Amino acid sequence: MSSLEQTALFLIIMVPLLGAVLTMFLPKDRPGDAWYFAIGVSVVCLLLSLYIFVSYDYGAGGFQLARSFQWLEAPINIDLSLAVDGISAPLILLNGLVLLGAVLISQTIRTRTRDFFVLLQALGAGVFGVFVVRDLFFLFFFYELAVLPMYLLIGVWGSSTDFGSFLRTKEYSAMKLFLYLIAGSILVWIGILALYVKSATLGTPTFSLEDLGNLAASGSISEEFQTWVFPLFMVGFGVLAGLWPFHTWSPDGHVAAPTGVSMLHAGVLMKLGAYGIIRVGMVLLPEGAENWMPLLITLGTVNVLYGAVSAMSQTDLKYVVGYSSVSHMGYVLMGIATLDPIGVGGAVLQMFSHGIMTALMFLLVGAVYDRAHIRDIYVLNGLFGRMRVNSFFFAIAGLASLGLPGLSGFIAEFMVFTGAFRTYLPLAILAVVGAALTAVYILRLLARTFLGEMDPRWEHLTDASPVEKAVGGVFVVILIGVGVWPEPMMRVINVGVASLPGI
Amino acid sequence: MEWAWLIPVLSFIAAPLIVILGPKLPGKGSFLAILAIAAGFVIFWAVLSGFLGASPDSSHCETSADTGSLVCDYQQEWFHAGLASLDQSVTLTWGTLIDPLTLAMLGLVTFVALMVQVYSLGYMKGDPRLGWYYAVHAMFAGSMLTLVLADNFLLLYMAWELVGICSYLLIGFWHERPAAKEAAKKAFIVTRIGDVGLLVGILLLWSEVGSFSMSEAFNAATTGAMSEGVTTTAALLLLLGAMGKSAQFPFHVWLPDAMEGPTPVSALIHAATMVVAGVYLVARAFPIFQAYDGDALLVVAVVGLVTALMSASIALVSVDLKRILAYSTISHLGLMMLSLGAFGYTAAIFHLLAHGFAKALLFLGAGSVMHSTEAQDIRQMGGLIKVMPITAIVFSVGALSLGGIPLLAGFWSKDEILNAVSQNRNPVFIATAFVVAFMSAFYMARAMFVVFFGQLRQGLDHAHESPWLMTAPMMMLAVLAAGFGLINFNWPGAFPGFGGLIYFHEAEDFHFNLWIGVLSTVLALGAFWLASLCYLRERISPDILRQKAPWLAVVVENKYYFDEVYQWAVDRLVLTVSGFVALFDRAVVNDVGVNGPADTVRRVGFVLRLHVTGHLYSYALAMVLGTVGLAVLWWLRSV
Amino acid sequence: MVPLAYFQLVSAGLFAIGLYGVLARRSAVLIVMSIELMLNAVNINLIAASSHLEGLANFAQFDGQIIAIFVITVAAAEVGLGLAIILRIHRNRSTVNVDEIDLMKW
Amino acid sequence: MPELTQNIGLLSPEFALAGLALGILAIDLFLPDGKKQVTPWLSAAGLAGIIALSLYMLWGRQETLYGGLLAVDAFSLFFKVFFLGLGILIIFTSMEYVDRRLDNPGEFYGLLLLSILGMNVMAQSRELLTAYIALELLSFCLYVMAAYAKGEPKSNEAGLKYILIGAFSSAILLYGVSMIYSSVGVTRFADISLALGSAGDVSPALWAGLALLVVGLGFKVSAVPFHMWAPDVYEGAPLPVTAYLAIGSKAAAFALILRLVAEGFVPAEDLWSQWQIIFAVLAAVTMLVGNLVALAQTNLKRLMAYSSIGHVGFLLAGIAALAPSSVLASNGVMLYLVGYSITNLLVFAAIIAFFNLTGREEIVDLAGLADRQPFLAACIAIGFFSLGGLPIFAGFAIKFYLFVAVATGGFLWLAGLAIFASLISIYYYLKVIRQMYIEPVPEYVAAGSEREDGIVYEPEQNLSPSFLMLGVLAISMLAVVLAGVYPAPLLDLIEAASQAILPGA
Repeated sequence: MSSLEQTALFLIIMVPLLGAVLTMFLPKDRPGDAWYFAIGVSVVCLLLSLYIFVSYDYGAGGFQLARSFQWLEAPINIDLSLAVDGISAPLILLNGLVLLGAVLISQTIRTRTRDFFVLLQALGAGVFGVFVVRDLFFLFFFYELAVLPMYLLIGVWGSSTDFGSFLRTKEYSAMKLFLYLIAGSILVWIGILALYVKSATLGTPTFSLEDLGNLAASGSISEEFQTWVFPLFMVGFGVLAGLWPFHTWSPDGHVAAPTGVSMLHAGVLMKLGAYGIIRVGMVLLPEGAENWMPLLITLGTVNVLYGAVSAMSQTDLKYVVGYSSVSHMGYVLMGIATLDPIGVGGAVLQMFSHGIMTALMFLLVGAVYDRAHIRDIYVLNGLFGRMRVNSFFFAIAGLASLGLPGLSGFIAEFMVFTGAFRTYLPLAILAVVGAALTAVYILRLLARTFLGEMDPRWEHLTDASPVEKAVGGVFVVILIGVGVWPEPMMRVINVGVASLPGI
Repeated sequence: MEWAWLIPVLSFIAAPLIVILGPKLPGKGSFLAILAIAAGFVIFWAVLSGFLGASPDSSHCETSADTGSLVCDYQQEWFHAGLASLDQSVTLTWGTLIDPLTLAMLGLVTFVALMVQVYSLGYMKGDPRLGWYYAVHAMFAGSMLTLVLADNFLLLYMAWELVGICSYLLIGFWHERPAAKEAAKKAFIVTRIGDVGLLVGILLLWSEVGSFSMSEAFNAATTGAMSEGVTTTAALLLLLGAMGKSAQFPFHVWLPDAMEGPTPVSALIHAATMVVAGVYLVARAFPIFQAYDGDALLVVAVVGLVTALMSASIALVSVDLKRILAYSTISHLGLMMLSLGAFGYTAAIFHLLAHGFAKALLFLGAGSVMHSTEAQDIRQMGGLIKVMPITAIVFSVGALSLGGIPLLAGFWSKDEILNAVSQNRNPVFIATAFVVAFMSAFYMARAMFVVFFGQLRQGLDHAHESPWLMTAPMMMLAVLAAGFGLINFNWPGAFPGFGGLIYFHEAEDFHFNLWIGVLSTVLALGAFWLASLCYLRERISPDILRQKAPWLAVVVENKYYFDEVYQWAVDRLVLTVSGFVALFDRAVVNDVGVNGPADTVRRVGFVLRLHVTGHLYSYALAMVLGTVGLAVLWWLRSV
Repeated sequence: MVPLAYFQLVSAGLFAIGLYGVLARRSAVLIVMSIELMLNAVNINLIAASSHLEGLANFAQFDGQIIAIFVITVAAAEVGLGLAIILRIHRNRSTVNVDEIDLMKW
Repeated sequence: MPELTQNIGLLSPEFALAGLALGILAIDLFLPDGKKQVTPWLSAAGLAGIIALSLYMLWGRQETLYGGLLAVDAFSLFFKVFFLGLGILIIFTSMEYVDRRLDNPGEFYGLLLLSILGMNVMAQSRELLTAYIALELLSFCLYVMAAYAKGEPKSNEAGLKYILIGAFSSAILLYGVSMIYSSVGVTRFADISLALGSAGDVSPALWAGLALLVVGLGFKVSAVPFHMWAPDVYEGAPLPVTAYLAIGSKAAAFALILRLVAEGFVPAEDLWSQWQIIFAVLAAVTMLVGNLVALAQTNLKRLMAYSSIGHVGFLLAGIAALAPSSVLASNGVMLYLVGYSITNLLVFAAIIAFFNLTGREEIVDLAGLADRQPFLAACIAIGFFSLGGLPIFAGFAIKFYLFVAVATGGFLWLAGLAIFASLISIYYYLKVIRQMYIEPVPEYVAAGSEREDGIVYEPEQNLSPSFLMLGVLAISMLAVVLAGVYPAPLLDLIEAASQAILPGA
């Protein structure tokens, strides 16, 4: 077991990465093989992520399972340092879960199957990488690696949406998403360079999060510097987290993407942004963070309300879910911006919970689209009549998203409110209003699409397939489990959040 | 007593079991829900006897400084938000709080839920989604019981939301009907608006007190640790939640529509239990409301009064049997609020119970009628006593009780309320309350007479008495609806009376104010007499009002146009705003903000490429110019 | 001795004339010739400098003259190569006017 | 002063290379027409031998030849081996193309070898005249190679433009040299730095001379505004020559610039700190113009030309950040050169393979390539992702390293601009990737019919690229990935090379 302890974090990056490489060599004419292989890889990843989560000793706290490999020595000093703490452990687990779900659900990918799974596994590796590394270079490396496959995943296997008055093509959406995320990452990159240069002027140039964190903690990084660098990270990572007004890539991208990719993207990838703000922005630039948090929490609140209000008038099932992601990521941003242990803890839990919830929603919407080939909520109706399990799961996901107690979303949102209430009262109240607005669009969606009299043309629809049922079922159980008994999650998150500076 | 948590948990366990195992079980697993609630009812008695035997010295029990009554509190850690060692963190708990108020609610909920679930066996027989129905019922029972047992606001809020969603699911049970679907949505969203207030209130208390515990919040309010402004604000925010749930003006619009759900659901959720949660909340948080001379209570009183009057008037003209009952419910909830607003704590709870039994009974009776006649409009009914005597009798008992006919439970409880109002509030309040009492008696009488008495309507010959599964619960409820008033009396040495059990700080004796009693009796009897003239003997045309004051009739018959106004607000404001934001997102944020820079860059590229003209000499010229530029730059940096 | 600056002026003038030729002429052959002028300007400069700069630190007197010899050689090769390519163009397109040689642009 | 010829043995690789080149030209004369395919193999084998010879003879040496005209050090060895290796791969990628489309293959390879000789000498020259001669040797070969497709008007035009502008620029460069000489009297880099360091103020002749020198070198690397020949020549020249231009000549010019700046300017710290901004401005303009204009291109070769101009901007930024006390920037430039060259090799090899199969070179002709030639599509996509600076490919690591160096050198704004410019570049790379992966195979390609604009498409044979091509592609793809994930061994060599030109660090 001790060897696993040594290598678990390394393995969790390498397994999907090698999986991606090996997938390329699978026979081209048997697409099923790629699927089975990807399942195998993601099962291993899930087991590893479970191991990492479970073996995290929340009593001891701090960074664990640490391992470091030298990559480039002086003068640049880059190490592949790996470690997990209470913030990353749940997110690693999240990625393990959603990755397996996404792979399973991608059984329906029929064209260029092999390429699809290569890219999907690369995406998974990138996300794992961001969560486990302790070095800015590699954080950025994996961050970009996670973005890299998106263009092709959406462009090749995605779908376009016809709005009547105009067509939102998958090519457009893919290009926008990709350029947007890269645009965000260039700000991050500049920020990283600034930090590196700063550390060089202070003696040892380093990318190590730990060393930089120590520098920040020792107060040798001036407040002025922090204040101009922090917005780079806030906006740069914020783009990926769907920060208003840099969010438009997200609904379009999620809608255009194939189901498995939407799941991973909305479920996990968006969390990278929020994670980056915490891990890089807050830890390395605590004073800068403090100065900018009023803006971040304001934008977060705008996210919540704006996303919810936009979602209300969407006619495309997937767009509703897409805008709901924008809205829900607002809670994450708000929670982070509170700089309050409860608020930030809530944000981290919300990342986990929203990851599962939104992945579930995209899964179910994808299932509907696969069968009905349409996503217009004015055309779809009464699907409950034919797709019972599907509708039931969707209802649970929807209820989780509107913050129903007993489901994980409630705990997270509630903690965010609590944290915000103590720090930014008016915005907290607006956020509570936003939660009420969520009910409006979720119920509207449920009522229009799943409930009511069924149009005879949906007679032929079939209920969720066994794979969809299994994945959805697991997600539902997690949503309920975390909602009813959040302590296993919270005790890990609490430790992680408590060690952040400024809290 | 420490096992009280089992009461809701049993139902919570039953719910998923029914969903998962139901299809393979006889009766789709409905018996699981009934077993769970029956067990809950049994445990309730055990808890009750335990509580009666407890004293402030028992473990976990004390005499609360905030309410003056014995309170037993059992806590269980749930989760930590923030690392426990941090100051700012908070530990959240599951906790059951047992005090007389909780016990009263427990008794009401377990009993009515049991009755309604048994009744549903008959009523819902053969429904393809019976399992789902019972699962949600069990879910609801668990949540409602949690709500009344909660010892902290967070748990209460959770249960509060859960009952809301169960209500949503049950109203929309027949979601194939557009009306049911819409009603369910409306119910959830309208109450959710109130819930925003509740949540904000809870958070406000938390930020003041640092804990979600009710007793700590009460303490802070009563000892003055919390300023007057905060206390009153918190109270009003809580009231907002209560108004949503208890369908108080102006949030009352959802309750009549909620009648689209199956009738037993209306009986349980929209008459006896969930809708009184608001009243319960105000009663539970009474220390907060009452602190600083109870400024907040005046608002409670006004809200209650307006609600009671307005909805009673609508009930007078409604022609849908269930809606009459629904408006009656709203009206009586208003009365309870009024009572609380007039410091009539005991009276409000007493009426809550009495009304709960009676109204559940009435709904079940109405369900029985509809079950056999398949009609809902009272104008299509009449003389049903001839074909369904049991239903008719029990319904009449409920109607008379609620109408305030002396000696029945409703009479006593309403009397207590009038008493409290007359003592503590402006005469306008008591005067209006009497009007409401009169109306209340009148519309009950109207419903009773039109539906059950007089000539048997044509086409109703096929109507028949309901099966015993339905009549038996009704009869049991009828007993309570009639005789529940008895516990109001104190029999020295044996029983302290209701006021001796449930009180705020001071135990209350049974009081009977002669003029109020006489006046209300006269009003009730008068109303029944008048109604009989109108609807039974048809001496007076019910249309007389319509002829004398047509505008009033129109306004009332249109329910004061609340639905229309709200609909307008939703269509014109919310949807317009939403449409605008969506358009803004596309046209401004996306097309201008995102595509704009992208297109600009691309266009710059297209224009810029023209500089490579293809002609050699222009390349050379560029080089020369570049050389000059570079030389100038070099010169600038060198001197 | 004629001051260095005079040589430099002549050289600069020659260079400028060559430059003008490159920019103003449309015949590829004339452009080649103009470039030759520029290279000769370089030679004048180099040789003049090598005979004037005695006394400078590290001065390498012969460098200038050697460079000039190399430049002459390279220039000759350049002309040869350039004319060969111009011939090729003339054969294919019957023109050596650089205005017309713009198949590729933008 | 030691005998000029004392350690002339250290030049054996150069002599061998010259001999090889002349030998190939000579053999070519005597080979019958059908047997000319042997020349590339001979060339490649010869190059491999010379690599071995260089490594054997020069490893760890740190000496100068001819009184400081040529250096034999880790820097020159590094580039020598790099150029020779690239030469082998270029020969392999060219073979099929030359065989089918060009006359006189023997001369082609002979010229190629001579140009490699020029590149090698450029990397080791420490004196202006030596550098100039080496540069001209390289350039002359390239002029001829650009015009090698004798019958193609475009190729002729490319050759003409290249040689005229090239000669023009070398006149400017030489004029600069002459002015430098006439103001400080020296031409060795080290002496220039000494003169600069001791000069109280800089005479107009000196700064003008330096400016003209930089113009000449700027032309070679196609820095804006001396870049306009590049798109035309890239487009007109035969594909392998374009590849060679993009990969080899650029790297050699940068090797020269690197040594010139590191040995000639940087030691004069005060002046250099004033002049850095000049290179920075040049870099900024170059990266912006290159990447912006690339957005508007439709021809693959032309696109690559503008893309390479953009990359030159990044490299110049690295030059601007050179500092006496740190090898970071010089490491960055060299790493970038290597990474960029192998990535470009990958892309060009794939494009050449595509051209060999179809004879097309417009971007739209790539439509549906992922279905027609998945491996080629993957190679181009990987190459473009790498050029765009995305991990796990070389492009990410090298850009990161270079921009770190630029930022550390005090040019955070320039690094920021460079990062922004690479964002722009991603757009046009993606446009190509979109054609390959998202667009379907066009009807007229599948059926071999006429396109709307009248261009007739032959029915496509379902051929696969030659075995040799696949080999080159596989090797360069591996190299691209390896440099992206584990550049440490490469950096060790680069570090040694940097130490050689920046002894103060």
